[in-house]
Amino acid sequence: MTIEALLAVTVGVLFGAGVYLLLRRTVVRLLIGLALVGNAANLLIFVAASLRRGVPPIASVGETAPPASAADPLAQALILTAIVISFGVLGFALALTDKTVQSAGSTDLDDLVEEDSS
Amino acid sequence: MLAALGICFLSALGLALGRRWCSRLSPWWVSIPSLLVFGAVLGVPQGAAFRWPWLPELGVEFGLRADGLGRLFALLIAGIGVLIQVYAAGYFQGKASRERLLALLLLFEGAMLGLAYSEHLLTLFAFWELTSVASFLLIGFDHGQEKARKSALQALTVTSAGGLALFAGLLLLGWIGGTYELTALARDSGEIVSHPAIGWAVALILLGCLTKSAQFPFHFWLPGAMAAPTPVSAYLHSATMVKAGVFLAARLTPVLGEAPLWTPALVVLGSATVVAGGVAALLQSDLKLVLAYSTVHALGALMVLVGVGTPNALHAAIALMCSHALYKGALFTIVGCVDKQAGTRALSELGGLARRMPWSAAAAGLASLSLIGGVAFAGFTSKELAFKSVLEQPQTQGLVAVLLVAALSGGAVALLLGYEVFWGRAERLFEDVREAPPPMLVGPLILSVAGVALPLASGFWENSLIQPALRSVTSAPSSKPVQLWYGFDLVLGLSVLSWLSAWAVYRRHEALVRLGRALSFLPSGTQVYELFWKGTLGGADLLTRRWQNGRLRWYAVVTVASVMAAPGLQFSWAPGLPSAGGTAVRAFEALPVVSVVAAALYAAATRTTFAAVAALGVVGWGLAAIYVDFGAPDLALTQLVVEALTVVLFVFVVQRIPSAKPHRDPWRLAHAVFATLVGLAVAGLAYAVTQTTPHSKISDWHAANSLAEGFGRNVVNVILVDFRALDTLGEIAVLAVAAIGVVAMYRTKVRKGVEP
Amino acid sequence: MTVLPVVVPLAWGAILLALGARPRWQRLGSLLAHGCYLAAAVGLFRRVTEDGPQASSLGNWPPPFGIAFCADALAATLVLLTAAVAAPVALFALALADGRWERQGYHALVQVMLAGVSGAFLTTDLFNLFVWFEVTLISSFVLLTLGGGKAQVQGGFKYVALNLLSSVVFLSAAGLLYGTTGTLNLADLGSRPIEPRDAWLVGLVGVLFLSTFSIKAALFPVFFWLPAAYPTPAAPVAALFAGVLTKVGVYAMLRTGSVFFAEATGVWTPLLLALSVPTMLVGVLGAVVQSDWRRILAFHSVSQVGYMVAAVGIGGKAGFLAAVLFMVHHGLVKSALFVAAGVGWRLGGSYRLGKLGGFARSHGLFSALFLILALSLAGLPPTSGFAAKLAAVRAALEGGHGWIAGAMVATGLFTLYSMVKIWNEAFWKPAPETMELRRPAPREMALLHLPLAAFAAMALLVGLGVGPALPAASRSADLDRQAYVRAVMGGPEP
Amino acid sequence: MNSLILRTGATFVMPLLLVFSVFLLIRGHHLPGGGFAGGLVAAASLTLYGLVNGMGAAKAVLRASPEIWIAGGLGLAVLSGVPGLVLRGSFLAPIWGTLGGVKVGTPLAFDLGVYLLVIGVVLTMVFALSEEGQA
Repeated sequence: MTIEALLAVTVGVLFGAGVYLLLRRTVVRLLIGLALVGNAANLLIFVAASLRRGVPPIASVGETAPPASAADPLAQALILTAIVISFGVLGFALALTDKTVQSAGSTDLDDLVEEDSS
Repeated sequence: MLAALGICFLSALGLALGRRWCSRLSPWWVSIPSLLVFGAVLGVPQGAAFRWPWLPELGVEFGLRADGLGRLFALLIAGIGVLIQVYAAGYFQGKASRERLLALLLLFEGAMLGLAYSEHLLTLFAFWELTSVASFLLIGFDHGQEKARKSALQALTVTSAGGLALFAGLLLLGWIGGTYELTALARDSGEIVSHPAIGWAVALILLGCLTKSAQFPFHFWLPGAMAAPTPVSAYLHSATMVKAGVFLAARLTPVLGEAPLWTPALVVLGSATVVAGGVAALLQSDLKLVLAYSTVHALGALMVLVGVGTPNALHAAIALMCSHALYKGALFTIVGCVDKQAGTRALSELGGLARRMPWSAAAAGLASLSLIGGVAFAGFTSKELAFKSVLEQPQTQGLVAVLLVAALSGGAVALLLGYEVFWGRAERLFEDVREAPPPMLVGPLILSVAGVALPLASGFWENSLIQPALRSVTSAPSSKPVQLWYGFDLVLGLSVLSWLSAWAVYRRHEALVRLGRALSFLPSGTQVYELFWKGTLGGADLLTRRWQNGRLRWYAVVTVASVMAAPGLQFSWAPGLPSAGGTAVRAFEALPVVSVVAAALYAAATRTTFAAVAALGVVGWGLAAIYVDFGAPDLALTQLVVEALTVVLFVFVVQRIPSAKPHRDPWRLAHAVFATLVGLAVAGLAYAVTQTTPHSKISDWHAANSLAEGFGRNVVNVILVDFRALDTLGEIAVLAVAAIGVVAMYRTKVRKGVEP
Repeated sequence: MTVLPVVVPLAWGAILLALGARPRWQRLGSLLAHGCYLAAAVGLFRRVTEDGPQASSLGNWPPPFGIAFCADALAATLVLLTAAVAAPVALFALALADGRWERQGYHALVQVMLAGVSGAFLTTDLFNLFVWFEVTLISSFVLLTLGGGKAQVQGGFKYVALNLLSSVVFLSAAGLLYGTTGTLNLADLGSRPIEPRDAWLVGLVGVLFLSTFSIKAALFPVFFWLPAAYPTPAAPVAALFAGVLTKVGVYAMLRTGSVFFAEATGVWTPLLLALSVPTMLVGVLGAVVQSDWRRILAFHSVSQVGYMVAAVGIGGKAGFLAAVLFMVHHGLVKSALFVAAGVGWRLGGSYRLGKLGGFARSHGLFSALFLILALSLAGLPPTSGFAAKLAAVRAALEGGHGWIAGAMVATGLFTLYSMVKIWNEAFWKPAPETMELRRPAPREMALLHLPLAAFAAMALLVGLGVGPALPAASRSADLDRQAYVRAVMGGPEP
Repeated sequence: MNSLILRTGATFVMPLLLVFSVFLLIRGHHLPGGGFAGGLVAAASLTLYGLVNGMGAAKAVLRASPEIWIAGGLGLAVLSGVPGLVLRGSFLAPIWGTLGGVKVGTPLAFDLGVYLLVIGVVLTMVFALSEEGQA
């Protein structure tokens, strides 16, 4: 088995588990699901941008550039940005969840049916 | 032209703004704007034109041109407009809403004048819609009453439905013809009517004309619109707006007269309207409804004549349009006088008012004589012309029957209004009833007298009004001018026949009214209309409740499924997964991967929330290990700390949340299957991407220039703070806002209800 | 120049944040900030109108390696629209402000959101677009839940959950795109050949982009978040959202589709056309059955996105012109109508039509302004709605999409019906006895009317063809891949 | 979390971690680290400190309210783009100079802004979410 296939499967499992959690009835599960799919998307970018083992994109002293075998730096920058963004958003979503539970008096998503259409 | 329109709109605005001040003025003074408009309309020379690039990017022009038809129509609108506004000012004397009514009438008058003068199809449409809006506001004038609001809505939806059809039709016509100029279109009529899409255009345009002019089967809105104050009904629903459909049909005759569907549709639906309106008129006992239905059948007759489309038929149609506007306007205003003075509109109660209201009686008598087609009245002349025009061609002779129905019904209505109300017997004596005040009498008297004066001045009528109008509709001359008397011929016989039968029907009117009540179980147009809305609203309600049902889980399933389905379409392209090989797994690498997978599955499966949160942390740390393994220490470091902080935040919240009751969840299995499918699809996608052709990436440049240009050895960091610093700027803005949000969230207490 | 509409509000956001809970200073700062933003937008618009597309690279790093901004007619028009919507809404917010939102950072959040929206309009980089989407989103999350009412929190929760899902899709799509093509710059994508073996994958990624844009734009079948969220927030917030949020999604479809994805995916245009009709109909049918002022408006927003998307799908000069014009029209008028709903709430104390009434008698000017705006939404001449509807229906008919034209026309009728419903209930119906008509001070009344009057004036000017809207829409419709690539990447004139 | 060992541990570890975070920030341009990682580590150390000693103590260490850190960080990041706009006509264009033999430039100021902001943001969230429970 290649590492590409293995990590692709991992991405799939993370997405699958995330989506499953998204659809559960408790609000916190929904957030865990969102966090999981967020992680999955990051790993997806990482896998998609080609995998290079072990060599970080850092130019060692005396060199002008990282070695050609180094990992893709841009993908890492993108993922870093994405990790931090999803952390911020998740923090807000947690606070919102807290308030939602307080307002509805329930952790059951199916109780949040303040009708959207009446 | 512009002067006329300008005076209308500006004085409407002025009246609306200065209504406090104007309310002190007498009826005569507040009618001055309408007189000015009338003067301006009189002063419009034949062929005057105006163009202004309105929406040039869309090919729309504000184009006006005063041809014969437009001038005649404008003259009717403005002339009757003056009389109606004097009348309305009298009718509403002393009421606070008088100025509002007059302002709306002026707005409406402006829209109608614009319609009459429009040369550009879309200018015409704009005014067309404006008349719908103005009439909506006028019908709903007494908006304190629910009936008025409902009727206004009904009139607006029906005419707007037609208006939208007309809109599409006009756009099609403009596209087919390559221009929206009426004159240019008429020039290319031959090519236009042979275009394959012309049938659609004709059908859509006719739909607009038919709804506006209350033709069968859309005629029901007109009687409904009688909820409007009588001056409004008199103006809109007899003299002007309802004629807009006929006017437009006449306008387009030079363009579409030869088009398929045009003649049959107009003749058949017009005839149906004559019959439906003619019969319905006789079954009513409310004077306004009698008049409304009688207007319907008159409009039907007009449509039939326009549809026949021969020069003589068009000639008759124009003559009939004039005479109908005169007598119907007069009768409506008189009904208003009667209603206001006697306090009722019920035929069964009214009678013998001639002694109390002599002037009204005189006007009603004259107008009725015109309506019944009394010799030497305008109504007679135009009716004779109509009969003659259909008789001259063998294939249209059958329409005589239709016109006879119209004449019969019209005659009976004339007898009811002109005779029964004023001379007939009634149980009540109406001792205390007085004649209407002068402003309310001027209009009916002038209109009814004009019904006699016009034929007397038949030369003026023919040469100055009808012929110019006719020339703008057809190039061929008509063979029969308007006259006072056409001699003894078959047509006169038909007239006599209609008089006699009208008399017979009139004698039986009470029986007919009873019949009308008995027939009221039949579905009326209004009921069909209401059924349509009920059905639509019911369906819409059901759809909306089912779809937007407030359940987040449903929303999420549909969203995820849609997102997954869309790329599925693309798989038809997939040439099978290519293979660019890969790197073999080393044993120790499997460890973080396995822990990530196991933790993710555990998070999904566990029933304890804390355990799920912990599993989330494990997933994060496993990912960090993977990142380290593949040369991303920055990522790993960040992921590690972020995941720890995420878990801490989760724990803060979870410990506060009351532990969930164990839910029964029938969807568990289905969701598991769904999630598995999603996971499989994403895994396939991820794998496919790793197998794409290797190629150059923009990151090669980043790696090469990081030290030289960005003075940093860590390429990732140089990208973050320099090459793509803007991403980072946006990202920290996200963080900042999220923090503000968390603080704001906790600073307020949850309240019931919606906030400002 | 091109980055000013992003940097200026962002800087103001930081300043307003630092000002803290000082309502007076916040209000003053907010007015100044809106003024600066408007100036930046007008400046950019004029520059683009006079000198053609303006491109600049952040930090002078050459595209596609750095992040490039490009303001062509389309982007500049939409930035100007955003400013034109935001400024009156800011006045309206001042009328309603009672110090509570200020303390929670309302004004700073609005600025950050404006920065996000402008960034989304101006950037040429797809990952950067993701970042601006997120900036817009998080600000909208917080704005939506300001005040913390029960309905707000619950509506907000759905909004947040669904939009986070769409963010994940966007992020994945951006990552996959980079993985398959090695670039993120839209113009770069549009100019380089795709390896034929990978074409299907690029197409697939394109469709993923389309799905995430569809969620942003509130297209059928994924518009749930919009009717759930729009009827709940504070009145100025709803007005601002209605004016700008969905436009970002439609813009992204228009931009990325015309430069790259429409061709790369093959199904882009057919999908837009196919989804536009149910979007229009389901949206408007949702609107006709509502009895809450803002719910009606919210469902309308969905149906009108259908118009815009249909126009994008029809494409060509006529279609794009219609799409842009519709965005401009809808931005102005829908914002205005939400402002009107807020005014109704301020005066009558409710958004439920059953609890309102009698405004026609008690507030003549308000009624007249509402009527103009309502008729504009329904597409009656001579308002902006007529121009927009005309452009759209005409593009559909002349493009041979009779059924779409039919759907547009039918939607127009139902739109009119539901707007008249509001009019009949809140304005014509006598005020119910339970309604307590509030009488704000004259200064507040003026502040309540001023934005409405400004919006109504703009709607009329657009509809009369006066002013920059139509020429700008027309220039925006010249969406030419080559020109865009040239503007961003540099290169010789052809 | 009241064990004495933990409390003492956290109290000692916190300054060490803070120093480490600054170290990460400074070396970030050349080696793994940078504003994000540094800020996160600093925030995490204060979180740990707060968990053990009470959030009030952590706030005291921070001195200014986290909102000020956020505003300052965002402001610094935006400001660091301005010299480029003025001198090189492009927002965020890097301007470098040498100070005491070390190359310094606006990107480093930008990174510092990120660092400050991340500390402020994380701690704001931590304080808000934890306090609610005690209130």
